[in-house]
Amino acid sequence: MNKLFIDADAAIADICDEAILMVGGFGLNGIPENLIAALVRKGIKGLTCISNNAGVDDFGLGLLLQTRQIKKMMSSYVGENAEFERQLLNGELEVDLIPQGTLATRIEMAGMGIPAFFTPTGYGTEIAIGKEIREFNGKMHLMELALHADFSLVKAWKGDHLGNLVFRKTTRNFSTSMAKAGNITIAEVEELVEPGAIDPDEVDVAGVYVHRIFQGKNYEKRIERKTLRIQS
Amino acid sequence: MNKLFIDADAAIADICDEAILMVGGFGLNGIPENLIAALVRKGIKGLTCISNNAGVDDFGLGLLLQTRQIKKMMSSYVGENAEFERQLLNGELEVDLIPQGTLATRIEMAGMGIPAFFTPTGYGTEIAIGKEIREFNGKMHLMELALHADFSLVKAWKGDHLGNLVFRKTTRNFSTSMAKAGNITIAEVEELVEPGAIDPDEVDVAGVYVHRIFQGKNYEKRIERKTLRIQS
Amino acid sequence: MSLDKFGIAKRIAQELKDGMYVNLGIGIPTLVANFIPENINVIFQSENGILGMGPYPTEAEVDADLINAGKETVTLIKGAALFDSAESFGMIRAGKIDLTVLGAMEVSEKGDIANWKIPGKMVKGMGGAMDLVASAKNIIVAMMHTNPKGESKLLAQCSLPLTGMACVKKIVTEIAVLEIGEDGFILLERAPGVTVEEIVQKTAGKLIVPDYVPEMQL
Amino acid sequence: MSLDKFGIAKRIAQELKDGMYVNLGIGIPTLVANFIPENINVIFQSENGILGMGPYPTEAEVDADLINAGKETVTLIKGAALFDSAESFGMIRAGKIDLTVLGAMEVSEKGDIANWKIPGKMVKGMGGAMDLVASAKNIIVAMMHTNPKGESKLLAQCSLPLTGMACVKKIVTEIAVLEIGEDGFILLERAPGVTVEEIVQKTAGKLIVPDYVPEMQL
Repeated sequence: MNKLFIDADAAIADICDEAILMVGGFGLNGIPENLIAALVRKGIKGLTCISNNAGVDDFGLGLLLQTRQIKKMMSSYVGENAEFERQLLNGELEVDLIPQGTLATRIEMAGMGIPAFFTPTGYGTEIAIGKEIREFNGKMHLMELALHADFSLVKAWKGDHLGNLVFRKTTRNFSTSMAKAGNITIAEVEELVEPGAIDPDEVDVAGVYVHRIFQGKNYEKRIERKTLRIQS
Repeated sequence: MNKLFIDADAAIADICDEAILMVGGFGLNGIPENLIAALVRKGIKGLTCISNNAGVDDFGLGLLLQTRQIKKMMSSYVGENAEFERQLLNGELEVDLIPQGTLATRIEMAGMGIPAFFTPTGYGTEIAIGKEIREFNGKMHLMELALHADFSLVKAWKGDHLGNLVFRKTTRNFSTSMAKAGNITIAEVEELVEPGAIDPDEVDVAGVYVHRIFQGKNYEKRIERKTLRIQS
Repeated sequence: MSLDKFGIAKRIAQELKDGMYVNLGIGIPTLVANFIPENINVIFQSENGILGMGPYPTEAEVDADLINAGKETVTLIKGAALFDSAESFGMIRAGKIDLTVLGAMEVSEKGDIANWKIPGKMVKGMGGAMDLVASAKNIIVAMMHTNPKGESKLLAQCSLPLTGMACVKKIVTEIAVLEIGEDGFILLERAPGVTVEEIVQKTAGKLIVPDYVPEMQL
Repeated sequence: MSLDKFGIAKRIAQELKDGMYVNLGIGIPTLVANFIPENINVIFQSENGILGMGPYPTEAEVDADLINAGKETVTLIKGAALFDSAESFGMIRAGKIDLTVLGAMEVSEKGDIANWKIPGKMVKGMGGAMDLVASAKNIIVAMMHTNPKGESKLLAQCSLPLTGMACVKKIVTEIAVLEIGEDGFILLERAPGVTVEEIVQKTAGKLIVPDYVPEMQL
């Protein structure tokens, strides 16, 4: 069982044009910086990216938008990105907007082996168009389907050789669910440790879900909106 | 916001006859010993207990069976209990047997606000009788419903005044999901701490799900099958 | 005199009760946290995975791994809990969040809300708003009574694509507090110095005006 | 000579491959862990919430908070992970467990399995078996070829209530290794010294016997 890869380029070597990718993170928080950079270097095109946001112009998935490698985004919110807007208005980019909770849960359900579920979100809105609607407990619900990906790309704080991952603060966001939903899951970590270095009680994503892991480098961890308390 | 109770008796004071309870634990592992003892003392009858197992004759839910306080069990496996068998064969006890994964997931879904979902478990068996069957991705699935309770009774390792819970080893089992599925969730803990004493990254059940909490005492933590390695 | 955004936030803060779990949207709703009454404790949820969100950090406290749903740096209170988005929206869908405060472009007299899409304009997405309005026990909208063109945002029916149906409970604007009743908007309070006539004139949907409409106490 | 339970476990252990995630049921399947080939690593899952289950503890290692699905005290290997039952069965349903080994009362030539209920007898429950057989990628049954009355447990159709339909891939008994083919049981190997005739005689379902049936190499 060898899940260790030397770097991001090695870990994504078999990702091809037209692949469906899940990319972890919320805004620029907890994004797989090394993997995104490697995708830019590899230059593959026609990607479908499932990610809550689309990065900013010069960071995160914005980098893959600059190079026109993304064909379609599946996200809940895609502001903060002028290039995105340009491509969308020009019809160069397809966008599937999904309510954030439905997006997170569709991904989570894929990792739980549940192909479909009911949620009240979006009933009475255009999101419900074409979906099966059913009443439970006096409330209307939509049937939503699990969302899978060819590859899930996530970034964790720590990880071990068996693929166990630990996250810090709000970097769990979509990444823990995506790690479970990928046919192949690739994790980059700030700190790669030996099995045994992570307390089994503190594992956020068990190794069984993670197929490839490597130690990332040069993390920038850019902050989108640094907001400070006014000190009296 | 005061969630603190002095003991188990105070915490269950408003549980009445015919209540539907979820009781955490797997076998005798991680069971709410203080709460079960308090239910015995209170003597309320006609309880429906949702719990993976039914304890042993003289411990766990077996204590409530001895006193005939349980009307119905919803479980995946009810061996290890002679009194249970006697009551069942005499028609004194109702039993709803549910596959373990379906049971765990029905409880989890209640805590996620998802009223129904599809699972392949039980297709082609008597479990499927009367259930909606549907094909997804070429595989047949049953529709199962979320499972709620009036009260969820769980035991955690540590807990704070805001209701945040941390579990140790395999004691998570059904307890973390049940804590999220109760209309009122009551948690007993081995160690009650001040807010701030638990690392936010290590919380297993966030306080929002927990309505009452108290420090348990005299934990016996009985082992059902102590099995040792033969040392050479 | 109509309220400024701080006044709206201050009035909404009066709706908070001890022990509530609250989700605040971006914009005016975020300001509500600055006006929590002294004697109560409320816990703020941020849908990207925080229960127990604290104030913005000092320079020394800034942590790139800790942001809120508005992508701003934040801190945690003692007793906070962190989790992933699936769990966070599970919490929201299961009705564990007592109160959601969010902005809106339009609200109808039935409690429908529109706040995510203007046909013909670039659509950025609904984020978590559709999930929040579909499931929170209590939803308060914080918004201006009229749009920049002076048109009422309280309508018989929303003209914009909906975010949620029949979900808003209360609306606080710069001139009034209203609730959604069986038969339309019910005027509960007016801003200090604002007349009932002004509110009537600026409300396009059906407005029920009780005999006595008190001024807000701020 | 027919195998004992250790022999069956040893033969099943030959099916393990490096890197596999494996769930072992109680009884004979549990013994498989004792016979893992030296040169490979497999990781054992226990459905009550362990990935990376280790051997039974020494007296000093016993921890009441750490048991396996058979309610036995266990240990953890380095690199183990712990989680709750919902997550554990999510993992199982999502097909992340490569191999499940479990016992059975009956197996049909279509791969149906019955192992939880005998009409007229006290039913203890299916535990996690129905979930495991519905979703594991590969399912091997470890059982005796015949029941205590000498009747075959490999049938054209199960007579007992099913645990799962068309899910078993392979069966290892005290006399044979068989796989489920399109048209029935295919005899792959026989226990050392056991004749094909004995296996034919003890198999009630349709049995396909190739020209050459090798002895198991144990």
